[in-house]
Amino acid sequence: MAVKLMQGNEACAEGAIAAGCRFFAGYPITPATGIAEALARRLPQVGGKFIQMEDEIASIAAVIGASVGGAKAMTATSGPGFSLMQENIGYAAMAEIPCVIVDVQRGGPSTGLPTAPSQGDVMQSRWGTHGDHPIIVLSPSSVAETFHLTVQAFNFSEKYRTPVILLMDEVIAHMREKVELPSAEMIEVTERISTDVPAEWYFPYDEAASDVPPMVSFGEGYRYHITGLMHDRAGFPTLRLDEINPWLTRVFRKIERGLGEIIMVEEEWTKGARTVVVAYGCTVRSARHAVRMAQGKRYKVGLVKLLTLWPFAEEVIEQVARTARRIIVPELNRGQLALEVERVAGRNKVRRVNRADGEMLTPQQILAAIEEK
Amino acid sequence: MAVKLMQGNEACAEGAIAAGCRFFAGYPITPATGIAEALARRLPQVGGKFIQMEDEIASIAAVIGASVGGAKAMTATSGPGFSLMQENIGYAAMAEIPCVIVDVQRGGPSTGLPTAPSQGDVMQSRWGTHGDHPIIVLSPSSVAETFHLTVQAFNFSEKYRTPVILLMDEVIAHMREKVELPSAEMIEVTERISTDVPAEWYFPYDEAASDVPPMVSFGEGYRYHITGLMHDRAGFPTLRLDEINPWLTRVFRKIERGLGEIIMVEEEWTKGARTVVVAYGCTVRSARHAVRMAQGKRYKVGLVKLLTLWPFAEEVIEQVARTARRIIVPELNRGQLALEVERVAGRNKVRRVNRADGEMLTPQQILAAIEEK
Amino acid sequence: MQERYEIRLAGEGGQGLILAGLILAEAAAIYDGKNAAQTQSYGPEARGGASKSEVIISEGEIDYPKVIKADVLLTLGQEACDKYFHELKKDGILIVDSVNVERVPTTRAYKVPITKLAEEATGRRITANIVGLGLLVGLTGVVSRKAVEAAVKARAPKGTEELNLKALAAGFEKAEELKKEG
Amino acid sequence: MQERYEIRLAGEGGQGLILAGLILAEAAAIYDGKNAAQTQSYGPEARGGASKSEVIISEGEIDYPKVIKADVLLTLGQEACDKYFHELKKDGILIVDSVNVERVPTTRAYKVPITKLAEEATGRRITANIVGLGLLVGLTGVVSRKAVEAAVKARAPKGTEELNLKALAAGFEKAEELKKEG
Amino acid sequence: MAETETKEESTAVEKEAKPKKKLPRGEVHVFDNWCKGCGLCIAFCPQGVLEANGEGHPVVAHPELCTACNWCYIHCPDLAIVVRKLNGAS
Amino acid sequence: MAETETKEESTAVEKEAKPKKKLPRGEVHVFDNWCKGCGLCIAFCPQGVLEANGEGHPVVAHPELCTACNWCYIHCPDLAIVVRKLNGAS
Amino acid sequence: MKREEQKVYDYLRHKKKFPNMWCAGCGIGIVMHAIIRAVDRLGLDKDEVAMISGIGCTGRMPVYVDFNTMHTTHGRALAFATGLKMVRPEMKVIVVMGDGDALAIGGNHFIHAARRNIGLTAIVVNNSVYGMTGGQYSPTTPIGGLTTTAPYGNIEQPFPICDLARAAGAAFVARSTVYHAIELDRLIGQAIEKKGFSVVEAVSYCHTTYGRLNKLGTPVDMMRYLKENSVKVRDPAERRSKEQEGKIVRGVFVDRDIPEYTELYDQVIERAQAA
Amino acid sequence: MKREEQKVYDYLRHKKKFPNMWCAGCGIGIVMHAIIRAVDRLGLDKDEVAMISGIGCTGRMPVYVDFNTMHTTHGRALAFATGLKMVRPEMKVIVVMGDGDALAIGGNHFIHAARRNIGLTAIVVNNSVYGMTGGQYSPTTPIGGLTTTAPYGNIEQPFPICDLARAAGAAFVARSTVYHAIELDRLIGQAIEKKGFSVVEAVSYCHTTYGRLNKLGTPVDMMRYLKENSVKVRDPAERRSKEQEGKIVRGVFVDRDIPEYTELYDQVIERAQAA
Ligand SMILES: Cc1ncc(C[n+]2csc(CCOP(=O)(O)OP(=O)(O)O)c2C)c(N)n1
Ligand SMILES: Cc1ncc(C[n+]2csc(CCOP(=O)(O)OP(=O)(O)O)c2C)c(N)n1
Ligand code: SF4
Ligand code: SF4
Ligand code: SF4
Ligand code: SF4
Ligand code: SF4
Ligand code: SF4
Ligand SMILES: [Mg+2]
Ligand SMILES: [Mg+2]
Repeated sequence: MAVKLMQGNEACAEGAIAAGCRFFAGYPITPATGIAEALARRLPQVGGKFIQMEDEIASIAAVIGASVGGAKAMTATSGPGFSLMQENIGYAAMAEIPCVIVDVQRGGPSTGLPTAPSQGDVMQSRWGTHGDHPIIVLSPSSVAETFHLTVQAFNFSEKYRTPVILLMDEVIAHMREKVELPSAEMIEVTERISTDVPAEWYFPYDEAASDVPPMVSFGEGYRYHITGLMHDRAGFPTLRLDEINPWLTRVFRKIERGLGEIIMVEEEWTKGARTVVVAYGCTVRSARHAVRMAQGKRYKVGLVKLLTLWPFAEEVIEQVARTARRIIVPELNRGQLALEVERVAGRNKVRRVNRADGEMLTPQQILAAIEEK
Repeated sequence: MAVKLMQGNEACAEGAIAAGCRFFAGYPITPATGIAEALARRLPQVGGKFIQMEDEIASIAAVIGASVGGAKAMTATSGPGFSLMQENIGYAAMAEIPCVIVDVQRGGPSTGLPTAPSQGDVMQSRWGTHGDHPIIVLSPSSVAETFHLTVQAFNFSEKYRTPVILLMDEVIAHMREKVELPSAEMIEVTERISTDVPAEWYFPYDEAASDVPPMVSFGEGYRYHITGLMHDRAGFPTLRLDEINPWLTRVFRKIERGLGEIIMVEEEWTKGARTVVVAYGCTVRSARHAVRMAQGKRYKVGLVKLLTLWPFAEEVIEQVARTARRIIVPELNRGQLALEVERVAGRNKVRRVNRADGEMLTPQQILAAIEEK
Repeated sequence: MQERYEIRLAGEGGQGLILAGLILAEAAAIYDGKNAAQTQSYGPEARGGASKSEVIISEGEIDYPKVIKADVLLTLGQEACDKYFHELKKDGILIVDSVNVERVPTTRAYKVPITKLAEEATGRRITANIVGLGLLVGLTGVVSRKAVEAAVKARAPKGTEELNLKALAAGFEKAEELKKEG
Repeated sequence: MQERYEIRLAGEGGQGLILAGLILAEAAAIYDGKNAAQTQSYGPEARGGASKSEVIISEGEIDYPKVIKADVLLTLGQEACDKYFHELKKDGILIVDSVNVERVPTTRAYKVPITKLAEEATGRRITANIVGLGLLVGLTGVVSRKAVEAAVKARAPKGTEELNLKALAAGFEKAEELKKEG
Repeated sequence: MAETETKEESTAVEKEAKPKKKLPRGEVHVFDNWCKGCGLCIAFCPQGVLEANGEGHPVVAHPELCTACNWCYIHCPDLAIVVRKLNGAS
Repeated sequence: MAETETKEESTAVEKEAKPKKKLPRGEVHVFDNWCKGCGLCIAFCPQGVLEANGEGHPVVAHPELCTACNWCYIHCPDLAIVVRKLNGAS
Repeated sequence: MKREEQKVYDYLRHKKKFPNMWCAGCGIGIVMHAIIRAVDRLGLDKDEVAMISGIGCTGRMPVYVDFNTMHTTHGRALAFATGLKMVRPEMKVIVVMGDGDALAIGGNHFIHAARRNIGLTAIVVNNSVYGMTGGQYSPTTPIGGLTTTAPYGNIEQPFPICDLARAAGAAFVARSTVYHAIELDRLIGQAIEKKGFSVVEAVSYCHTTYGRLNKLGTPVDMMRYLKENSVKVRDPAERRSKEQEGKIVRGVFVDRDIPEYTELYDQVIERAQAA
Repeated sequence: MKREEQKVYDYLRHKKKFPNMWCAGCGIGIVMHAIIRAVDRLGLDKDEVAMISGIGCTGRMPVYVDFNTMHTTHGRALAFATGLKMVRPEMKVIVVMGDGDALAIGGNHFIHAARRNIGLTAIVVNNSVYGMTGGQYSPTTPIGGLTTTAPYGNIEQPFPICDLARAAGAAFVARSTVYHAIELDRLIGQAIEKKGFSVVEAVSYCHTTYGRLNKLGTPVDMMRYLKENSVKVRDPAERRSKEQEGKIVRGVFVDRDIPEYTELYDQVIERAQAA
């Protein structure tokens, strides 16, 4: 266990290495560049490979290609690049190729405020690509959490054969904090489910055995087909409803069945709280500060920290809404995850606290919302 | 007034011409190609210009460039291309450049079911690009409506200096129906607000006079700056909070103030209805059929047809939720607009009817939901 | 004619069934002043021809634009016949091209060697779609003969108008014959 | 030391204030075993240096990682001084580089010719950031001298360790002097 | 001219075909299920071995003329043709 | 060598400078607010007109040597220099 | 042992996927057969061969061959393939693309893969049009050609694919046509064997779209055109001769020895681990 | 009338936007000045000039000049400019891009604009690195060069920008350096005047990132390097001489008369309206 002062971006890179990531393809963009720079140095040290591609579209494509070749693979970008990656994120979801995409959010829309923090890509991380698709989105609120959630992102990705998005923000990416890096043995690392059935029996999208069919790498003697078209269990294109519908069902079901572990939430002081603040990412920091201040003023206020943004923690919020009279959702955007909270908790319970001008929400702003009648 | 049998794609092209569109840049993709093909033929006939770009990113970029040059401009694509356009759609929102983007939805995710209908891009049309941004999304449910909504899309786009998305689907795009094309005089066409103040007084993003500042074309003697960065009233990059926040506020307010005309909804038989079906796009067709069948069986059931998907028709749905006991939301996806309906109407009132396998919802499927206890 | 009349034309890509559907819809909508909606389904991307084309004709507004249960099914191929027969109304009309369809699932079908008729009438098998259209209209009267003739003239590829009118006439002739027989 | 201590280092890009903040945070977090969070704000994209660097030091957990009201403000430039002075606590400590800052908004400031001291101590103005750091730590005792020396050694660019330690010492020296004076 | 070019093509692969004294013999098989009747094999067979049936699919009309030059095998876009070199000729 | 190249450069624009008999004269002004002290003008001025002050900004140390060759004007990345050709020299 | 002339069937997913989906007479199948012959001649193990495509008629090729196959997104095949090659440098990665796929939307990946000189074999089936979407103009459509999006005739210069590949840095660049199918398989074989980025432009046609709109006749007619309007060069230096004007020039245009990307990357790893 | 030597200030947004944001000594400002001199010499009306950029240090140039200016998205400047030029063919549209902007993410638009031969003037400020984001390797970084993402030395071949532009179809292609600023403004002037797509590669440097990492010294040192390591050719045919090895070759490499896109499009309109 090594104690280090690190930036979130560095912690992300170290988390990736610890999770077994051995391929990174990316394109520089503020404030995510630090991840690429760290991995350009670190990956070859551990026998992995780093490549800077010609753009973000090529980056995510190369990541998927590498994953098909058997490597745990990742890319990192920020808003503009994340927008460009959307088509191929859908491909990864459709073809069920594990990979991790880091989006370090900065002020948007468009080029926006490149060096300023934001949480403006929350809905995009869920809905950015065309067509319905399953996705997992995690969001860390400290440098240490960045390390752990990066490992977790790889684990979920491999376990569920799905793209996982790590949604960071500029504050967490650039902030330096103390991190206790666990030693390799202490890190739980999930490997892709493979198989050793004879090649003729192998169907890459067969639901018989499990909702997450084993995935064999290219070059291992199982010659099969991968496509972004709707496909049958062998991976070949299909237009048959009796092949499409089972696929659609399975691919969402595989995530639903895992919700228990996928949805990571930490509740603090929520028991008996009249007011609950629901926060994620860097805003957790302002929120916890505000909650502590409010507690000092004898308010009964709790905090729900969402580490998993998508799938949305419906049950937790339902639960909280049952007892709390008010739910405050602070976000560095104009109200994105608040929409889901409203949907689940009921609109009238929810109060939004937003800013999208490139500054963090201050504890005072959230405190004011807590104190409001 | 000419009566013609037309496909939705052709009606879209004719609507564009009627609205004054004189520039189209696009890249072929099923099922949107028909729009490009029609405009390749029609635009030069009316002195306009058509260009096939190297990809969808370049297409939307060229459209924005042409709009800056003063032309009413449009592009048309489908899911994969729409995903690629997201970054520059955000640019248009940020720089407040009018333009129309048609997305003819097909089965997704990824390459999916290229020739099959879908409504899988509803959330993407709202949240596809990074960062918060204002957007208007219209969705036609017949060939005739396609013509009119295309005109409307241009009108809103020019009036509010904002990208407008026309969200079509494969059914409407390829279906042939009778259209009564109004003569030119009968079509209300909105022109961009310009100005003739001296050039030194011109600020392209000045909120003094109006929420929608006048926009002068390049080459007209007003040399100003346009950027995708946060900018001040002159269009130059800024990091000042006292310039960023007014911009953010104004750019959302300009749409909010127009909600009265922007939100287009048609209610049929909703008065006193116990059950109301809320539908849009091709699903309106199945829904109305089902509603009529149900009425034949003496059910008190009404229909809300949303022509405008975003901004969401909150007030109408609130209103409906006040009297109806049940709201049915049929969609060719796994439940997208239903999320908003749930948020506004309350989750327990809403029943979703979905399919995403490339077939239309049948009237019977919706009827079954109406009849369900 | 009933309020809503559902017609399905089915076969293989390249047989011109979209064109036939379009002509039928145009005849109804433009020349007979009714309402019509024509849809089709495509093969992979847009390249291949459609495997089916559907036309709904109605005096009133047409909501659902696809066939629920067909009033008429015209099939030019075996596969299409097998696939769509069960979506024909109990008393619906089945017309098959007996040149391509060997196994007909009901005895109440009109089995007509459409491709052969086309070859005889125009020298070109490719006009089978229009012969089939003439036959269908002749047997059902879903649109007027004048209307469908006008639509053929308007929509046939330039230079092939006469040829297609001949094919259409051959279809009508055969229909008259069959009606007498029946 | 109080529970939460807020330090802001402000100046122009290129003055090395991020490095100074980082060293301070490392001294606190790694060598003194406290908690620390260091943040900064950037100019356009990532190219320019930061115009400010902030360090929060605490025995307990640090929630909000930015300065709310600074306990100490070190400024190497006039603009930064004007901009951030009002975010200093009433009894907060203001340290200014009198070489670059002419107008000082309070009489209770430590006005030290930091750049000049740097030049004298190391021959290089660029070490002003470390002189400032020594001064700040010397005046506030927010971290131990040992800790900050270790952090300088660890984080100074290769080959410049001695130089920077000298600069640090110069800062400490000046602080002693001032404390005696004050 | 068609022949010459074609032979240039075929000889490239079938070096043994060069000695002019006796043309090799071949047996050509068409797999009708895969053939789409494009007519390429019929049009370009240098020996005129193939003729079109009613659907445009090739029938082996003159089997005795086949020299196993492989043009049809190599160019059939549907991989619907195989040519067997007859032993007598090798 | 620096001079030669530079002159080649400058003569391209200042055709009148060619006649060798009398070098033209110039007056160089530095706009200090825009100057960032990169030192290019100082290093490349073929006549050594400019010298650096404490902050590295140029001061016109030898105004009499300026030939109005414009190197500094044309190469200042901050557009912080203007050179006026003195009438006497034109 | 299977007879020589039937060996191709070992490489096909013939049990399910045939007949193929291409139009009767389309040249894409001929290119596929040529690739198979080249792979077979080189004696490659099917397991070590990957075929990656983008989207288009050409893009459907991977469905039919019994390699490790991947049908990616439109234009991105080379980028996907780059990732695969990086982590599986021992594999032979063949990337098949249409002209639109490779050079319209995919143009950037094409020049960058060439620049990096990464060991992929890019086969561009150039039919001068977007076949799959029904005949729009592509970056290789001749000037004046009619397409559904150029109803008044195309006004854009076509890319000289081979020149572009050369300028971008490819190690091996060659061109032939589907008529010259044996030459094609030879060139493809050379390309696969080449260390570094290799490009083979396989000139084909699309009678269904471009052919029909421009009245170029049947596949037989279009095949005849290729036969009669191409010339072979043995020495790339003679590229600009009079005889070649307006003709399809076949041959090898670039064949140079420059270090391959994944091999260079191995050195990066060595340097990193030495440090 | 303003004195000749001060005319440049007429073209600057000097009241608000200066001093500029570039690092002290960065060559981008020199290119900007050269563009202004060229525009001035051609006597163009500022209203008819547009300057479009993507994102990067170079991309910030439009802020400073008093034309119709647009700072678009990274890599897409030429595509935006294409739309503008189509509807405003009478305008002179100057597109300024960094090497990454033009050739990494923007490479496809670059070759396609060249292929279409649309009347834009593309000025690529080649500093061999991504300046704005802090010094990552770009498609023009020399082999072996150290960058923040190539800590063990770059292993990718650089693009020969001018060759690529030629192969892609540009009408005018030239190169000079920021040291040769007068030559540069001449070439830019020729480029602006040229009907069709014109490219000027302006070789610059980034001492802040690439220079620092590779110990290349101050702007003065880097400027000196450009001066001492470039040669001028007058005839493009002599491009490969010994003397040029390892040097930056300056001069005009392509200057050909081929029809410009918007003019061709006017003919399309004529054809369409005649029909
Ligand atoms: C992002 C995206 N844009 C557009 C398309 C539609 N599309 C599919 S294939 C194709 C072009 C096919 O042309 P080409 O690459 O030349 O292949 P061919 O069909 O001619 O073999 C296009 C535009 C798509 N699938 N994805
Ligand atoms: C889509 C997208 N990806 C990445 C970036 C980040 N980015 C900004 S500028 C730049 C590269 C700058 O390099 P270059 O184009 O050579 O310009 P220079 O700064 O060197 O002048 C990058 C990668 C971005 N803004 N948008
Ligand atoms: S070439 Fe093949 S597909 Fe074409 S006709 Fe001959 S056997 Fe049939
Ligand atoms: S092998 Fe084929 S092409 Fe050659 S002669 Fe025999 S049938 Fe004809
Ligand atoms: S070249 Fe310009 S910025 Fe540089 S020192 Fe001289 S005047 Fe100052
Ligand atoms: S004009 Fe020439 S001589 Fe005069 S100061 Fe400038 S560079 Fe020196
Ligand atoms: S459309 Fe053209 S390219 Fe596609 S399969 Fe048919 S002939 Fe071949
Ligand atoms: S970072 Fe480099 S390119 Fe950017 S302004 Fe500084 S020196 Fe110029
Ligand atoms: Mg093609
Ligand atoms: Mg650069």
